[in-house]
Amino acid sequence: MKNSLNILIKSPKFMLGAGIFIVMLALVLIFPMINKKDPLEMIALAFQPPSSQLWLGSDNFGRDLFLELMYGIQTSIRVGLIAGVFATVIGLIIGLASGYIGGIVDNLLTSITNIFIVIPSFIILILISVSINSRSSLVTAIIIGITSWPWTARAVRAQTSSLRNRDHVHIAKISGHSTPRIIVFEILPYIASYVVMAFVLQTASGILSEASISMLGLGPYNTISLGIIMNWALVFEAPVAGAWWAFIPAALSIALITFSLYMMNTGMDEIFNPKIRS
Amino acid sequence: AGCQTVQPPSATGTTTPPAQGETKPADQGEKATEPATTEPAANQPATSGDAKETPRNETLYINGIQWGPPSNFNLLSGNPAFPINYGNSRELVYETLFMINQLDGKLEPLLGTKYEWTDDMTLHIELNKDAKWSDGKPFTSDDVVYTYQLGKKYDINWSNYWAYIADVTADGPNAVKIMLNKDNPNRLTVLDSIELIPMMPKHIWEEIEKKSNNDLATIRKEVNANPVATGPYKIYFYNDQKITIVRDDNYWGKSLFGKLPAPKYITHVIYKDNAAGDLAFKSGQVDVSQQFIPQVWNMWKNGAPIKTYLKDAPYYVPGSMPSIFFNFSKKGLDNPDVRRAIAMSIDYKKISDLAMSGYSAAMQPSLTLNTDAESKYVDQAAIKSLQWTTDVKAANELLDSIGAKKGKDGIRVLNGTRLGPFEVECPYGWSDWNAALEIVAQSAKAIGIEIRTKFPEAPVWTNDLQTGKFDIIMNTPAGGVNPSQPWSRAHDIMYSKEVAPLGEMAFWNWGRYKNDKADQIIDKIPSSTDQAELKTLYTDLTKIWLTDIPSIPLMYRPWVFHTVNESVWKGFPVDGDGSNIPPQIAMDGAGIRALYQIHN
Amino acid sequence: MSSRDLLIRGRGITKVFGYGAAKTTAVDTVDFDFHKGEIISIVGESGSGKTTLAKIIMGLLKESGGSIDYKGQPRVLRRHADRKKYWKDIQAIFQDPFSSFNLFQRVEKLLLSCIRLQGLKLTKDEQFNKMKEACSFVNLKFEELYNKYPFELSGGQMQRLMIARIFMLHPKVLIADEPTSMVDACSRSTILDMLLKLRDENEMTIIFITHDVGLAYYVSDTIYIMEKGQIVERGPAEDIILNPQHAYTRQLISDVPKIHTAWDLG
Amino acid sequence: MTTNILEVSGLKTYYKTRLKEKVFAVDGVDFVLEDGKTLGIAGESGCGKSTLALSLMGFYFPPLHYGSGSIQIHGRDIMKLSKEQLRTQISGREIAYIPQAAMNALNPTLRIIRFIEDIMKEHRPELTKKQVWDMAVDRFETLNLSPKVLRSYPNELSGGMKQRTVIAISTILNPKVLIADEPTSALDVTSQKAVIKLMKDLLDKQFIRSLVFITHELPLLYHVTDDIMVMYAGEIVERGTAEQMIFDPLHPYTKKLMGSIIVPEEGMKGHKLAAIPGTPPNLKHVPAGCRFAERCSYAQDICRQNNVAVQEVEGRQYRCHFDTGTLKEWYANEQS
Amino acid sequence: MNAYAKYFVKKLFWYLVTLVIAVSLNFFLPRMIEGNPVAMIVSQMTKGMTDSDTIKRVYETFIQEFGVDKPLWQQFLIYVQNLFTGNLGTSFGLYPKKVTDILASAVPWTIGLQLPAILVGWILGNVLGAVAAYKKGVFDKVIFPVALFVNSIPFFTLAIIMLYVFALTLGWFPLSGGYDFQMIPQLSFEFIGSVIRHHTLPFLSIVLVTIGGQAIGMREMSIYELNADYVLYSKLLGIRDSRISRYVFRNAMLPQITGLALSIGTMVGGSLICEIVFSYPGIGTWLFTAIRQLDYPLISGCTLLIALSVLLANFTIDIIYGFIDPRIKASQMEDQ
Ligand SMILES: Nc1ncnc2c1ncn2[C@@H]1O[C@H](COP(=O)(O)OP(=O)(O)OP(=O)(O)O)[C@@H](O)[C@H]1O
Ligand SMILES: Nc1ncnc2c1ncn2[C@@H]1O[C@H](COP(=O)(O)OP(=O)(O)OP(=O)(O)O)[C@@H](O)[C@H]1O
Ligand SMILES: [Mg+2]
Ligand SMILES: [Mg+2]
Repeated sequence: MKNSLNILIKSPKFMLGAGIFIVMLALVLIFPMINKKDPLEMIALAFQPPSSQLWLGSDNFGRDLFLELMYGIQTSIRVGLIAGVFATVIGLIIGLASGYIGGIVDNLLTSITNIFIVIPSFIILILISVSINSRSSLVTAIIIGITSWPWTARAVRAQTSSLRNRDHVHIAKISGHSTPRIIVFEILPYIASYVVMAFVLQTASGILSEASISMLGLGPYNTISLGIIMNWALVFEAPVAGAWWAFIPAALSIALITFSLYMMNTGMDEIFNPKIRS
Repeated sequence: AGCQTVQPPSATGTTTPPAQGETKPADQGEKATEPATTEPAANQPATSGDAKETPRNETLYINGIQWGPPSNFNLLSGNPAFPINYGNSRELVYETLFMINQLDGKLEPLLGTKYEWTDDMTLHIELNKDAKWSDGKPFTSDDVVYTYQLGKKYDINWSNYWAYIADVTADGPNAVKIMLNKDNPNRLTVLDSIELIPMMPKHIWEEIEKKSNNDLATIRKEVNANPVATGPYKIYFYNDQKITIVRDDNYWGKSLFGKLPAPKYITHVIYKDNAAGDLAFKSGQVDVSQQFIPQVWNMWKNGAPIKTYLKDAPYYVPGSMPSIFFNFSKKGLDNPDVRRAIAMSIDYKKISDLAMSGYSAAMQPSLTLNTDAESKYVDQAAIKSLQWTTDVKAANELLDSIGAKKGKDGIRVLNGTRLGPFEVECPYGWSDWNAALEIVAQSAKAIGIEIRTKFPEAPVWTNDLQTGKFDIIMNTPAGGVNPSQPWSRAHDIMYSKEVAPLGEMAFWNWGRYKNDKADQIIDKIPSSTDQAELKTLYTDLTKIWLTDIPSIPLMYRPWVFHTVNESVWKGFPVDGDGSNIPPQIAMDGAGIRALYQIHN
Repeated sequence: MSSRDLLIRGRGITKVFGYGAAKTTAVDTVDFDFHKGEIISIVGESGSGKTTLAKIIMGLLKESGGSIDYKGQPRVLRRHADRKKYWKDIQAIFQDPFSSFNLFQRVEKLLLSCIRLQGLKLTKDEQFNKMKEACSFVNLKFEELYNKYPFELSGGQMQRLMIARIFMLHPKVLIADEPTSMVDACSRSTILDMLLKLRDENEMTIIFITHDVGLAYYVSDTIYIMEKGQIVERGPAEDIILNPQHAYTRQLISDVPKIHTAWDLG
Repeated sequence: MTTNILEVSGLKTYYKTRLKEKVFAVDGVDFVLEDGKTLGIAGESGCGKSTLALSLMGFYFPPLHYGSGSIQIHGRDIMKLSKEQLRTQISGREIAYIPQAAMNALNPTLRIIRFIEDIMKEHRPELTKKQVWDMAVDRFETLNLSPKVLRSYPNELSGGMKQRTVIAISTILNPKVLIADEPTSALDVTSQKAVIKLMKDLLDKQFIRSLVFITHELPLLYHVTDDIMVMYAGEIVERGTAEQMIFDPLHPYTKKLMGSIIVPEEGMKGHKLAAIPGTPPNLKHVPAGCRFAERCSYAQDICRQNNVAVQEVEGRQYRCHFDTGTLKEWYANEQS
Repeated sequence: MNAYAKYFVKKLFWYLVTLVIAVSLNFFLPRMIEGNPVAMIVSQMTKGMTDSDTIKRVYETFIQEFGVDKPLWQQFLIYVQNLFTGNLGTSFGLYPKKVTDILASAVPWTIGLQLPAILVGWILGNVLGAVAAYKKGVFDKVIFPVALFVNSIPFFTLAIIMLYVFALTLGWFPLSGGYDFQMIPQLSFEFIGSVIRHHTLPFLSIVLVTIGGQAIGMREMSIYELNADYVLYSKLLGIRDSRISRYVFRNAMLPQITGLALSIGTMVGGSLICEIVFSYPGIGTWLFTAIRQLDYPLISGCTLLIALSVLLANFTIDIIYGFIDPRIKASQMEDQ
C-alpha cells in the first residue's frame, strides 16, 4: 500500500539497508558491462597485491580479484534470491495449506515442519550437497531453499489459522468464493508483509548458507561466488601468504549484503508489525 | 581387543584417565602378559622425572603424513598409522631389508646386507647378523620367510608379489632365497619387495595368528599399540592429535650407523588441514613438513631458518607425474588428434607457476621422470619429434586440419560431435591438482574445446576413476620411488590385460586404453636384463605413448615434500652437501640417515 | 405467525468439539423452526453455543448430529455447488466489524463484488447508482467512502456498510451474530432500525444472535433462550420477556439494569 | 459539609500521531467531584472517555501528551508534582485506575500475590510478607474471591474473576478516588451485576471514597452513580444527577442518547428509537462552533459559528446555545 | 494436570516419529552419495599392487566385512538392530575403531566448547537486546547495528578472521587444536591452562555470533512487551520503573528460552564450522572428516547424536517451559 511505502521511506533503517543493497546491485550489474573480460582468465601471477591494474590484486590462479568479486557478488545475490524464493514459496504453500485446511492435513504438515525444524538443516544441506553429482549454482540455491523453509511455514501457518477464523473469510465463503480465491484475496494480503520480510531474511540466510557450504568446498562448480572466492583463498592459504585481498573483500561484501538485508528487514518489521499486532 | 591409547604414567606414578576416554584400563594388564611388552620401556618415557611433555629440543616434530587420527599400528590391518604406513619403505619402527635412495635409485643395506641374482630366477639375500627385535630376540631368516609367507596366506599389502614369486626359503639363519615364478618372472617387482616389505617378528605374530584362528578379519582388529619391531623407535604416546615415538636406546643399528639417531622423540602432529599445518610449521612448532606449502619461498623471505632440498626452483626432487587420463569410450576424446591438441594447448608453465608454485620443472612429456635415475632408460633424441610443447596456434591448426570447426559458441564440432563439455575430475581440496585442472579448462577454451572442472569428495573420485565414470580424470600413475620404475608407471598407464571393462573396477589403465604392442613390451621389460635391450623397449613404448596419448602428464611432483625449519634441529641434508642423503623426510628409505646427521 | 411458511427447520442439532476428556458439547439437541419473514432472537450468556449454532445454520460448521430442512427439503451441502446454491439465499453479519472486512479491499470493491455475486451485468453507471443507493439506505455517503480502506472507517460505519451489503444482496435469510456488540447505544439503534426496515421490504428471515435481552425483546418476534448448548425456553418475545417461565430466563432478565424498575443488587 | 476531592479545570490532552499531528482527545474539560460522590461519564465510542480517565492519573506516556489545565486532588495540583512524587504519593494511593481491558492488565508471568507484594513494597514498605498476605486475603474475601486466586497466574482465571481481581488490586491501598474505565464491558450481564455489586460494597465500606465510572451503558450509570456527565468529541456536553440525565435531558445530544436506550421492560417493544444520523467529528479537525451541530436536528446557524459556553441551570451544566425553555419546548413538540 | 500429561504423551509420540525419520535420513542420505568408500580404503591398501586378482580379493573381504554388499534395506535393518544394542558400527575411515568410541572421545570437547559459549552469548545478547529496547539511544543506534553487522558475517569468515588477527598476527592465542601439542593430556595445571588458552578463541567467536542473534530477538520481544497493557497498569499503581523493566525483561526473555534450547540442541551440529576452523577435536570435525571420506557409520553416528541432542533439548524445554511460563502452558493446552 502506498501508505506503508511512504512510511517505509521514512524509516532510516530500511533506507540504509535498501541503499547499500541497491548500490551494490547496481555496481555488480553495471561493471561487467563496462569491463567485458572473462573473470576466469588467469592474467597474472598468484597473489599479486592490489595495484593500479589489479584493483584488488590477484588470487591464487592469477585472476583479477576485483572482476571476480563483481561476478561473485552477482552469483551470491542470485543464489540468495533463488534460495529465498524457494524457501518462501515452499514455506508459504505448506503454511497456507496446513493453516487453512486444518484437520488431519494440518497435523501432518505441522509434524513434517517440526521434523524439519528439529533435524539440523545445515547438516542436511551438507549431506545433500555431497550427494549431488553436478552442482551448479542453481542446484545449490535450490538445495539451500528446500532445507530452510520450515520457519516460514510455521509462521505462515500460525497466521493463516488465525486468519481463517476471521469473519471476512466466512463472508467470502458464504459468498460462494472458491478456496484458492479466498486464499489469494482474503488471506494472502494479510500475510504479504510478513512473507516479504521472511523472503528478505531467507535471502540473507541463503547468501550466508551458500558462503558457508562453498567455504567447506561443497559449493557449485565452475562459477564464481563469494563463498568460492574465499574457499580458494583458504585452500591456497592466502592468509598464510599474507594475501588479505584474496579474502577480506569477499568477506566484507557478504557481510555488507547480508547486513543490508537484515537492516531492511528490521526496518520493515518496525513498520509492519504494529499493524499486525493491532 | 586392544587398548587404543597408550597412557604414559604421570609424574606421581598414578595413572591419569585419558582425556579422550577411550581406554579400557583392564587392557593394560592383558597387554602386559603378552611377550610383546615384556620390556616395560615400551610405553614408558625413558626419563621418569617430568613426563608432561617431551622436551622441545629432544623432539623432532613432523607433519603431513598422517591426516586422520591413528587407528592402529598393525601392518596387516590395511591402514596402520604413522610411523608404520606401508608403501614408503618407512624405517622408524619396522624396518625393510634394504633402503632405497631416491637420488640414485640404489638400494642401501639395512636388515639385509647384500643381494644378488644367483641365477635368472633366484635372488639371494644376506641378512645383518647384529639385527634384533626390540624385545631382544634376534632377527633371523625365519622372520623374513614368515613375513613373505604372510602375504601368501592372507590378502594383505604384499600379497601381490606372490604372483611373481614361487617361494621364499631360508638359507641358514642369516640368508634367504627368493625364487621367481617361472610363469611370470618379474625381477623388478621382487626388488621392490625387498625395499618395501617391513619385516615382522614371527614369534609375536604367530601368537596373534593363533589367537585369531588365522582369520584375517580378526587379525586386522589387532591394534598393536606397542609393536615389536627392529627399528630405532618405539611407540610412546598417541591420541587423536598426535603420535609420539621414542628412541630405543638399545637399537641394534647403532653398529650399522655408528650411533643412535639424534632426536629422542619424534612427534607427528595431526592437523586438520594444510593451512593449520603450514602455520604451525612457519611458527617453528614443526621441524619437518611433508605438506604442500604454496610459495614456499615466502617462508624464508623474512630470514626464517626454513629450507627445501634444492635452494631454487623447483625446490623439491620430482618423484611422480600426476596426469590426466582420457576415457577412450567418450566420443570426441577417442580421437588422438583431439588429445594431442589438448596436450598442446595446456600451459604447463602456468601449471607449474600457479598450481605448483614453480615446484615442477619444464615439462618434457615422456614415460620417465626427468631425473638421472629414470631418463637414462629412454633414447631422448628418438622421441624428440613426438614430444609436444605448449603451442596454442599449432593445436588450433591441428584441429582445423581434422575438420573440427568452431560453432557459434566458440566450441568446435568434430564429425557432428561437439567437443565438450567434458568434465575433468580430481578430489576436492587437493589444491595443486584443483588449480592444474582449472588451468587445463582455461587452456582448452582457447582451442575451442569445452572442459569443466569437477572436484568431488575423494571416495567419489576413486569410484569414478575405477569404474570409468569420467571424461577426463586426474591421477598419479604408479607413484613412489622404487626399483620397478618407470616400468610400473608405464604399466599403470598403458597395460590393458586384466583390466575390467567400464562399469567394473579397474586398478590401472583407467581410461581403458588398448594397444597390443604396448602390452607385449610391458610384459617383456621385467625379465630383461640387458641394458641396451631395455632402452629400446622403453623407447618404443614411449613412442607408442606419445602417439596415442592415453594420458597427459601435467606436472612433476615430489613423491614426498621435504621442507625443514631449522630453528630447533639443524643440519638437514640439502642438495650438494655431499652426504647423498635423499630428501625422503628423514624417515623413508635411505632418508633415515638424516636422523643421524641432524643436531640441535 | 405459524401461518407463515416454514423456511428452516432443525431437529436434534448437536455439535461436539474435541473428543475424549476434552469433549465439549457446544450445541445439545436443539430444535428450531424459522419462518419466512420472521425475526428470531437467540439469547444466551457467553459460551452457551449461540455462535456455534449460527455457524451450523450458515453451513460453515458441520453438525455432529441432527438434521436441517431447508424449504421443506433436507439440506445438502456435500459438494461445493450445493453449498454455493444454499449460500445464495443466506447472508451473515458477524459480531466483530473489524474482522468482517478484508482490510486490503476498498469499500468500492466490496460492494462491486456483491453486484457480481448476483450475476448482474451492469454498466459502470448502473453499478455506481446501485452502490450509491445501497449506501444512502444506511445513511452513508458513497462518494465519501468508495475509495477508502476499511481501517479508515469507524466501527459504526463498518457495521452500516455490512448492512448496505445485505441490502444489495437481498438474501432470504440473514443471520446476524451480535451485530451491535461493538457499537455504542446510538449507533446500535440506527442499525436496528435499518434491519427492521429491510425485513419489511424483503420478507427476509432474520436470525439475531445476542446476549442482550433488551435488544432481543425490542426487535424480535420469537425468542429462543439458550443455556449450555440447550434451548431452555422459546416463544413469542412478549411472553418470554414479560412472563418468563424458566428460572434461567428469569435470572437473565433480572440481571439487566433497567430504568423504570429497580435493579435488585441484593 | 462537602469538600471537593477532585477538581479538574481546563484539562487538555492530545495524542501525537505518527505523522506528528496533534489529536486533542480531551479538549478543555472542567468538573469537580465531591467527596463521597460517584460520577458517571458516558458518551459515544471515541469521544475521549478513556483518554480522560488516563489523563486524570497525571501520567502521560507517548503518544498521549499533556496539554494544559490542572488536576487537583484535595486541592493539590498533581500536574505540579515531580514524577517521583506522583508515583510515590498519588498513584495507587490517592487515585487508582481500573483499565478498560482488564484481560491484559496483569503481568502474565506473575502470580497475583507477587504483584500485590510489589505494590506494597512501593507504598507500604513496612509491612511483612505475612501482613501483606493477610491483608490481601482479607480484601479478596470481602470481594468474594477465594485466597486461591492470589496464588494463581492471571491466565488461570476466568474473565469475570480477572476483572474482580483487578478491582481488588486497584483498591487495595484504599485510594480516595477510583477511576473505572468500562469495567464491565467485556462481561455478560450476570458477571456485570456481580462487579457492580462489588463496587457498591467498596463504596459502602468506605474502602474508596469516590468513584468515576466510565461506560456507554446508560442504564448501568443510572443505578451506580449520583451524577452523570456526557462527553462528546472531547468535551463535556452536559452534567446532572442521574435522575435528571436519564429522564430530563437538556442537551440535544443527551436527549438522543437517552432515546436510544433499550431495556427489557414493558412498552419497550415497538417504541421508536432515536437515531442520530452521521458520525462524530474527526478529532483531528473539529468543526468550529458547536461540535454536535452537524448531527443536531435543532441546529441553527449560530450553532455553527459561535463557540458555545457552558450554561449552568439549577446546578446542572450543559453546553448549548439555547436556554432550557426553548429546548424543552422542542422536545415536547417532538413527543406529540 | 491430566490434560497436561496427555499433551506430553502426544508430544513424545511426535518426537519419536521425528527420531525415526531422522534415523532413516541419517542412514539413507549419506548412502545416496555415488561414491565407494571401500574402494578408497582398498586403493590405499593395494598401493603398488599390480595383480588384479589379489586386489579384487582384498576388496571383497572388506565389502563383506562392512556389509555393503547387501541390499540397502537389509543394511538398514541391521543398522537399526545394532542401534538397540548401542552399537553404531565400525568406522570405515578409522578402521577398526568403533564409532561409539570416536563419539565418546569427541563429545566432551564439543560440549566443553559450546555450552559455556552459548550460555554466555545468550545472556549477553539478551541483556544487550533488552537495553537496546529500553534505553534506546546509543545502544539502539550504535551497538545494536554493530551486533547485527557481526551477525551478517558468515561465521566461517568471522572465525577465520579472528584466527588470523588474534592468533597469527597478534599472537595472543594459540592457533589450533584442543591443547599444546607438546603436552600429553593429564590432570595438571599446565595442561588445563593449555586447554583453556586453546579454548578462548573459538569460545569468543561463538559468543560473538550468539550475541548478535539473541540481541535481535530480545530487542523485538522487549519492545513488544513494553507496549503491553500491564506495563501501563503497573505504572499507574506506582510501581517503580526498575521493577517494571524487570517484569518486561523476564517476560521478553522467556520466549528467548526457545532460542537457547535450539542453540543448545543444535550445539553439536552447529559446532561444525567453528571446530573445523580452529581444528578443535569435537564432533563437528569428525562429522566433516567422515563426510569427506564417506565413512557411513561415522556419518550416521554423528548425525544421530546431533538429532538426539536436538530432540532432547526441545523436549526438555517443552516441559520446563510449561512450568515457568503460564502463557505457554495455556497455549500448549490449546494446541490439543
Ligand atoms: N472450534 C472450537 N473448538 C472447540 N470448542 C469450541 C470451538 N468453538 C466453540 N467451542 C466451544 O463451544 C462452546 C460454545 O461456543 P460459542 O462460541 O458457540 O458460544 P457463544 O454462545 O457464541 O459465546 P459468546 O457469547 O462468547 O460468543 C464454548 O464452550 C466454546 O469453548
Ligand atoms: N494512540 C492514539 N493515537 C492517536 N489517536 C488516538 C490514540 N488513542 C486514541 N486516539 C483517539 O482519541 C480519541 C478518543 O479515544 P478514547 O479511547 O479516549 O475513546 P473512548 O471514548 O474511550 O472510546 P471507547 O468507548 O471506544 O473506549 C479517538 O478519536 C481516537 O481516535
Ligand atoms: Mg459468539
Ligand atoms: Mg475507551
